[in-house]
Amino acid sequence: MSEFAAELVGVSKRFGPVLANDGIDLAVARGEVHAVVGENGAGKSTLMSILYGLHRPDAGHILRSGTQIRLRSPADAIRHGLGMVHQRFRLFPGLTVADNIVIGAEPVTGARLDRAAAHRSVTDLSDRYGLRVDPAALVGTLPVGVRQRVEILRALYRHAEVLILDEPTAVLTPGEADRLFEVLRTVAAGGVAILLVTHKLTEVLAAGDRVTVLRQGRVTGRFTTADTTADDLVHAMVGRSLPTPVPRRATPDAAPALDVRDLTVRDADGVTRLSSVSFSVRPGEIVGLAGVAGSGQRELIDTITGLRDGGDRVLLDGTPIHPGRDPRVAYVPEDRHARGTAPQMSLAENLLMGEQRTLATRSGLPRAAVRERARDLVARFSISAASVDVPISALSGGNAQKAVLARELSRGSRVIVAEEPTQGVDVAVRSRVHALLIEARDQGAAVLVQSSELAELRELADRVLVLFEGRLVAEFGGDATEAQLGQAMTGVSA
Amino acid sequence: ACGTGESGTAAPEDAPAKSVILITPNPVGTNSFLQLGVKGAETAAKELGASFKLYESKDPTSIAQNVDAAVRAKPTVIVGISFSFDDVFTTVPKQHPGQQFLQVDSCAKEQAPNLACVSFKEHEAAYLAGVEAGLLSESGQIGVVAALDTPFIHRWIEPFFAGATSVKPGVTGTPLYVGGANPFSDPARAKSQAQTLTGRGVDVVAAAASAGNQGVFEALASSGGKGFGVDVNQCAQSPGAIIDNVLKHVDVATTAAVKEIAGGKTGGVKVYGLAEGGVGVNALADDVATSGCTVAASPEVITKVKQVRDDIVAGKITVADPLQG
Amino acid sequence: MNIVEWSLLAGVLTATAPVLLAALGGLICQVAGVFNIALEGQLLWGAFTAVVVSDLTGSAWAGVLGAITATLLFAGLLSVASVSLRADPIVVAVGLNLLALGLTAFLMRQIFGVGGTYSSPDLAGLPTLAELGLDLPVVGPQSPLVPVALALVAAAAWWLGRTRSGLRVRAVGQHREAAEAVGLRVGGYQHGATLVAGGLCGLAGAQLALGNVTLFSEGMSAGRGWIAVVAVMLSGVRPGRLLLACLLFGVAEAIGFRLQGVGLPQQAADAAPYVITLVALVLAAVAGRKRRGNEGEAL
Amino acid sequence: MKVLSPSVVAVAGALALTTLVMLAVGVDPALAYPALVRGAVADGNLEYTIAAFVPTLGMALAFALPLRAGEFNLGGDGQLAAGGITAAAFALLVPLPPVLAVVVPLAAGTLAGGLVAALAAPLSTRLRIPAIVSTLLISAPAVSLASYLARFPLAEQGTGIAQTPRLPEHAHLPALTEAGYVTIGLPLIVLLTGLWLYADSRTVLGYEIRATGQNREFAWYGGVRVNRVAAYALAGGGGVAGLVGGLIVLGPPYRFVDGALTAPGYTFTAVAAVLLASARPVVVPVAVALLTFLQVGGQGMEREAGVPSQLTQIVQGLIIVIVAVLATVRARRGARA
Ligand SMILES: Nc1ncnc2c1ncn2[C@@H]1O[C@H](COP(=O)(O)OP(=O)(O)OP(=O)(O)O)[C@@H](O)[C@H]1O
Ligand SMILES: Nc1ncnc2c1ncn2[C@@H]1O[C@H](COP(=O)(O)OP(=O)(O)OP(=O)(O)O)[C@@H](O)[C@H]1O
Ligand SMILES: [Mg+2]
Ligand SMILES: [Mg+2]
Repeated sequence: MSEFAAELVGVSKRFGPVLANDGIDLAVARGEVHAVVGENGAGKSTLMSILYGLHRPDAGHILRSGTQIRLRSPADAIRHGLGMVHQRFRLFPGLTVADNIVIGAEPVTGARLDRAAAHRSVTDLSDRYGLRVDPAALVGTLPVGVRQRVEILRALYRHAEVLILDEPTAVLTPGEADRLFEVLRTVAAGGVAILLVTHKLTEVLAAGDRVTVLRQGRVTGRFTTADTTADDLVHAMVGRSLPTPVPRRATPDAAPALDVRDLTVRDADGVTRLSSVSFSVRPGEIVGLAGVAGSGQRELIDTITGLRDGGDRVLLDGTPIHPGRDPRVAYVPEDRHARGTAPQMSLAENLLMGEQRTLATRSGLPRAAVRERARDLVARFSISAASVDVPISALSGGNAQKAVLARELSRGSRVIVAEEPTQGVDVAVRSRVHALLIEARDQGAAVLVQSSELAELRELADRVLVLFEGRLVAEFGGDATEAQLGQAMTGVSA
Repeated sequence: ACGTGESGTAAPEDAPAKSVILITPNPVGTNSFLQLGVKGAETAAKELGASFKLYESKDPTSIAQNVDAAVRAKPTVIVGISFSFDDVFTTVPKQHPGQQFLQVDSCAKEQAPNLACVSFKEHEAAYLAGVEAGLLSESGQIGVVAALDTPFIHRWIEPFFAGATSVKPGVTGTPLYVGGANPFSDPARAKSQAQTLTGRGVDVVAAAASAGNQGVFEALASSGGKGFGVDVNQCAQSPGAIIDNVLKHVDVATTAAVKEIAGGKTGGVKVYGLAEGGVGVNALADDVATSGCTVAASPEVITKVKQVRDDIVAGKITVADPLQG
Repeated sequence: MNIVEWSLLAGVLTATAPVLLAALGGLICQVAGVFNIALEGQLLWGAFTAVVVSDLTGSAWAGVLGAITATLLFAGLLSVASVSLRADPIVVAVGLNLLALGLTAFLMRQIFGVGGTYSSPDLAGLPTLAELGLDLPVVGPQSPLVPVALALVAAAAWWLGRTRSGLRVRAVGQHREAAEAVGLRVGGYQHGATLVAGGLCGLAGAQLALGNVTLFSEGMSAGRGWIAVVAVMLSGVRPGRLLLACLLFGVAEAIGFRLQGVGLPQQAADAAPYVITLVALVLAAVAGRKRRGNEGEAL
Repeated sequence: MKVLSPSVVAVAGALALTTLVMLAVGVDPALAYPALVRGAVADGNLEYTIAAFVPTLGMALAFALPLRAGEFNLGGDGQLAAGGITAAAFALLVPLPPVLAVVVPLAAGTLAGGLVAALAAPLSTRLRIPAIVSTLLISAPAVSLASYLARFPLAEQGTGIAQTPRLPEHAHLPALTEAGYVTIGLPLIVLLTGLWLYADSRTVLGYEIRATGQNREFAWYGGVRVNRVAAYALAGGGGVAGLVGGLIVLGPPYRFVDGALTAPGYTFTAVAAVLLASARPVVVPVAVALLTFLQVGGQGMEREAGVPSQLTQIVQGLIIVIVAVLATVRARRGARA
C-alpha cells in the first residue's frame, strides 16, 4: 500500500486553446497539509476538479492509496473518500445548515429524514472542530464566513480521507482563517490528506507541510515549507521577484475630496446599520476600512457610491453625491460575479459599463470605438484574454478582477472606492493591483480601500478606520499592527 | 369532419367535370353546424358525381386565402359557410363573374349575381323548443348554456324564452355562456354552467355549446333536469334527459343549393324557415316516436307544437329575430 | 339572488381537481429545476388516453391507470429532450403541446371514427364517492380522485419536506452544480420529477374526462394546463400555497359563472379569475412589502 | 460548414419524421411536400404567407424586446387585442383626414398595447411579481375587455358575429398588392425589426437593456436605471404588440372581429420563434419565417394533398422539438470548439 493517499500522475487537460494542465504529477500523503500555489489561471482549480471527478483528464490517471481509480463524477470521488471545498461555494441557499451538510449521506429512518440525528451529528462535528454553526439556520441568510464553515463541515461529515480546499480563506477574516488552519491541523493529525489551494503565501508557509507550485499548467517547483521563503515561492510562480511596496507618503493637507458627515443608515427592518459615521478622505491619500463582515461596510460603501439613499450626508468636493451611482466615484465592488461583471457579456462590453454615454455618438454606440477602448485598457492594465469579444466569464478570476479595476480606474475619478481589491487574485496580480491604486493616489485621487486582509491594509493605507457594529471605533496610522486592528475590529476598545 | 379531404379519387388528368369546394370559417372539429354543412356539400357532390374538397380556415386572412385558392381551382361551385364570408363574398364574386359561389347561413351585403345564398330562421325552431320547455318545466325556470355571447347565438336564446313565456307567462329564463379559453370545446366548463343553473332550480336547459353540449346533458341527467340539443338529433347522447332538438337542416339545404347551381341556376337567396322545412324540432317529424327524445311521451305537447308551427307558417305568430332587433 | 351557496363548494372542487393535479406535477418539476409548461398538452393527452382505455376495457379505473401510464410515457419525450439532451424545456414544451393537440384529434378519428366529441354508453366514468359508500352531501357528487388530489398535495408536502429523496430533489432544483458536487445524480432526479409530473397530468386528464364529465372532446383541456402553470408560479413551490392558488382560481371562476346569471357580461366572468388572482397577488405583495420594507432594493 | 451542418440535420430530421408520419397515415409525401411549398409561396400564396409573417414578426419583437431586459412578456394576446380595439375605436369614432386616419389609430393602438404591458412594470419592480406571471394574468382581462367593447359599445348591428363595423375607407392601410393583404404593415414591421436589431447592438439604450437582462445588479451598479429600463422594454414590447393589433384591424377585412386577432396564435408562434432563435436577435426573423412558412404551407398541404389539419399540428410540434434539441447540440458543440 502506497504511503500516498492520492496521486495525480501525468495529468493533462485542455480547454479549447488553453492547456490548463500539462502533465502534472502531484502526490499527497496521509496526515499532510499540501499547499498548491500558482498564478491566476495556472491550472490549480482544474487540477483539483479532476481529482474530484468534476472534469475528466485528457491524459494521465489518478491513484488512491496506490490503486488506480476512475472518476466519472463527484459521486465516484465521494465514494473513494474524497471531499472538496469549492472555490465558489456549492451550497443550497434555501436549505438549512444541517441539510446542506448531510445531503448525499442523510440519516434516515425508513424513507423519512432523521432531522434530529442530522442536527446531532452537525452539532457534534461543530463542537469537535470548534466550527460554530446553527444547524437550523437557512444557508442563504448566513454571512460568507459561516458558509465557508458549512462547506468544511460537509466534507468532514462525509469522513473525507482526502480533503481538497480551493482558496478557502479568500473570503475569511484573519481570525477565521487562523481558526480554519487549526482545524485543518487537527484533521490532518487524524490521518486525512489535505490539499490546500491558496494565493496567500504566509498561509502556505504557516499551515502547509509541502508546497507544489504551478505555472501555466506545469509544475515549476516543489518545496518543503520548513526550508522555504515566500520569495522562493514567488520566484517559482511568476519567474521573477516582485517589487517591494512603494514607501508611504505623508498625509497631504488638501481639502477633503470625500467627506462623510454624521451618516446614519437604517435598513428596511428599522435596524440601525450605521450610526453617526463621520470621516473624510483627502486627495492623495489611501484610507483603509477594516471591520468584521457585517459591521456596516456594505451600507457605508453603497451610500458613498450613490447606490443607497441618504447621500446628502456624503459630499464630494463639497457637493452631495448623485443618487443612483455617482459617476465621480470609481467603485471596485467586492463581488465581481454578482455586481462587478455581467458574466455572459463580452469583455469589451463589461469594460464599457459606466462610459456608454460618453462613448455614444449621434448614431449610437459605435462598435469600433467600444472595442478600441477595450483593447486600449487590456493593453494598459495587462489583462490577458483571447480577445475583447470573449465573454468575461472566460477570463480567469485574476484577469476578471484586473478588468474591473481597469474599467474603474480609467475613469480618472477623484474618489476611488475599492472593496476587497485583491480577493482571489495571485501575488503577481495583487502587487500589480496595489501598484495601480498607489499610482492613482499619487495622481491625486482620494482612495478608500475596504479589505478583510489586514496585511493588505497595512501595506497600502496611509490611515486605517475601523468599523464595529455600525460605528467608527478607531483610527490608526498606516503602521498599526494586526493585533491592534484585530482588537478594534472585535470591539475591544483601543 | 370525418370526410376531410377528397372523396373522389379520380386521377388528376381526367378530372371530373364537376367539382365542389367547401370553405369553413374555422376548423370543423367539434362544430356540429359545420359538420352538417360538410355533409350536405359532400352528399351533393356524390350525387352529382363531382369531386369534393374541404378547405378549413382558421382566421379571416386564411378565409381569404382559401377563397383565392378555390377560385384558382375553378370548381363548379365554391361554398362558404357563415357570416364570416360576408366581407370576402362582397368582393370576390364580382371579380370572378364566371365562377359560381354559394354562401350558407348568411348573405353578403351587396350580393353579386353569381352568388347564391341560403339562410335559416333558426329562431323559429328555437321558439318551438321554448314552447315545449314552457309546457314541460315544472319550476318555471328555464335556461340556456351557450358557447359564447355572440349576436348570432342569441337566435337560440331570446326566441326560446319567448316561446316558453307564450305558453306559460311568468317563466324566467337565464342564459349562461361557457367562455374561457376554448368556449366551443369545453364540456367540463359547460357542465359546471349547467350545474349552476340546476342548482338554482332551473329544470329545463337548452344547450348551444357545441362540443360542450354533452357536458350540459350529463349535468341534467344527474340532477333530473331536461334539456334540448341543437342542430342534429342529440337525444341518443343522453337517453331520457333530452326533450327535443332545435334542428337546422343545413345539410339538406346545402345539398339542394349545390345541386341547383350545378344544374345551371345562378344567384338568388333562399331562406329556410319552418314553412320550408329547413328548420324544426323532432316533435314535428313523423319518426318522433323512435327519435329517443322524451317529447315523444307527451302527445299534448306535440300537438301544441304543431299548432304553433302552423300559426308561424300562417303568419299568425311572428317570431322576433334577435339579429334584426 | 344568492351568489354563494352550498353547490358552489361542489362546483369549485370539481373544477379545481384537474387543475390542481396538473399543477402539482408542475410544482414537482419546478422544485427539481425543470420549468414545465407542457402541462396543457399532457393534461389533454391524459384525458384522451383515459377515455380510450376506459372505452376499450369498460373500466374507468383501467382508464385512470392507462392515462397515468400513457402520459408518463408522453412526459418521457420532455424528459429525454430537456434533461438528457439539454434542450430548452420551454421550447420543447411548446412543441409537445402542439403535438398533443394534433395527435389526440388525429387518433380520435382513427380510433373512434368521429371528430369533435366522443361519448358513448360503453364509456365508463368514475363512480361518485356516494356510490362508493362515502356520502358527504356538502361536497356534492365528487369523483374519488378529488380527495385523492387533496391527499396528494399533503403527500407532496410531506415528501418534499421530510424525506431523503424530497430533500435531494429540492437541492437539485436550487443549485445544480452544488448538487453534482455532493454526488447527486441531477439528471436522475430531474427525469424522475418530469415523469412524476407526467403521471399526475395523466391523473388530471382522467379526472377531467372520466370524473368531471364522461367523454372526450378535441382540445378539452381548454387552458387548464396554463392555469396550472400560473398556479405553480404563484405557489413559491409550496404545496399548501399551490392548493390555495388553485382554489382561488376555482372560486373566482365559479363566482364568475354566477355573476353571469345576474346579468354581468360573459367577458366579465372570463376575466374574473385572472383579475381576482392578480388583486390577491398584489394585496399579498403589498402586505409583504409593508412587513419587510424594501430591503432587497438592489434586485 | 460546421455551423451549417446542424441546421441541415435539423431540417433533415424533421423531414424524416414527418415523412414517417405521413406514410403511417397513408398520405403520399410526393404530393404533400410540393403542396406544402406551393401553399406557402406559389400560386399567389406568398401574399398570405407575408400577411401572416408580418404580425408574427411583430409579436416576436413584442416578446424579444423585453426578454433582452430579462422580462418575460407572455401577455402578447392582451396587448394585441387592446391595440386592435383601440385602433378600431379611433378609426370609427374620430373623423380624421386621409393620412391621419391611418396614423392616429395606429399610434393609439401602439399606446394602448404599451400601456397594458407597462402595467406589469411596477408590479415587477415594486412588488416583485415577476413579469412572466403578471403579463399573463393581465392578458386575459385585456382580451375580455376588447371582446366586450366589440360585442357591445362598438358592435356592428344586425350581424351574427361580434365585430365592429367596417372602418371608413380613409382608415384602410395602403395595400401593396391587389388583394390588399400585404399592406404597408410589411415595410413598417421590417423597419421596426431593423431598428430593434440596430438599437440592440449599437445604441446606449440597447446596451443598457442587455446589461439589465444579463445581470441586473451589474447594470444597477453601473448607474443604469434598471427599473426604468425594464419598464421601457416592457412598454416597448407591448407597444409593438399594440401596433400589430392596429395593423391587423386596419387591414382586410378592415374591422375588429372578436377573437380574430388572438385565434391564429401569433403570440405563441412568436414566442416559439424567439425561443428557437435562442438569444440571437438576428435569427429571430428567420425563425419567424420558418414557422410562418410551415403554418401557411400546412394549410396548402391540407387543401391540396388532403393532409388533415391535425397532422400539420403534429408535424409542427415535432419540428419545434427537433430544432430545440439540435439547437442545444450545436450550442454545446460551439462552446467546446
Ligand atoms: N471549463 C473551462 N472551460 C474552458 N477553459 C477553462 C475552464 N476552466 C478553466 N479554464 C481555463 O483553464 C485555465 C486554468 O484555469 P483554473 O481555473 O484551473 O486556474 P486556477 O489556477 O484555479 O486560477 P485561479 O487562481 O484564478 O483560481 C485558465 O486559463 C482558465 O481560463
Ligand atoms: N474559456 C472558458 N470558457 C468557459 N468557462 C471558463 C473559461 N475559462 C474559465 N471558465 C470558467 O470560469 C472559471 C474562472 O476561472 P478561474 O478559476 O481562473 O476563476 P476563479 O478564480 O474561479 O474566479 P473567482 O476566484 O472569482 O471565483 C473557471 O473555473 C471555469 O469554470
Ligand atoms: Mg481557481
Ligand atoms: Mg481564483
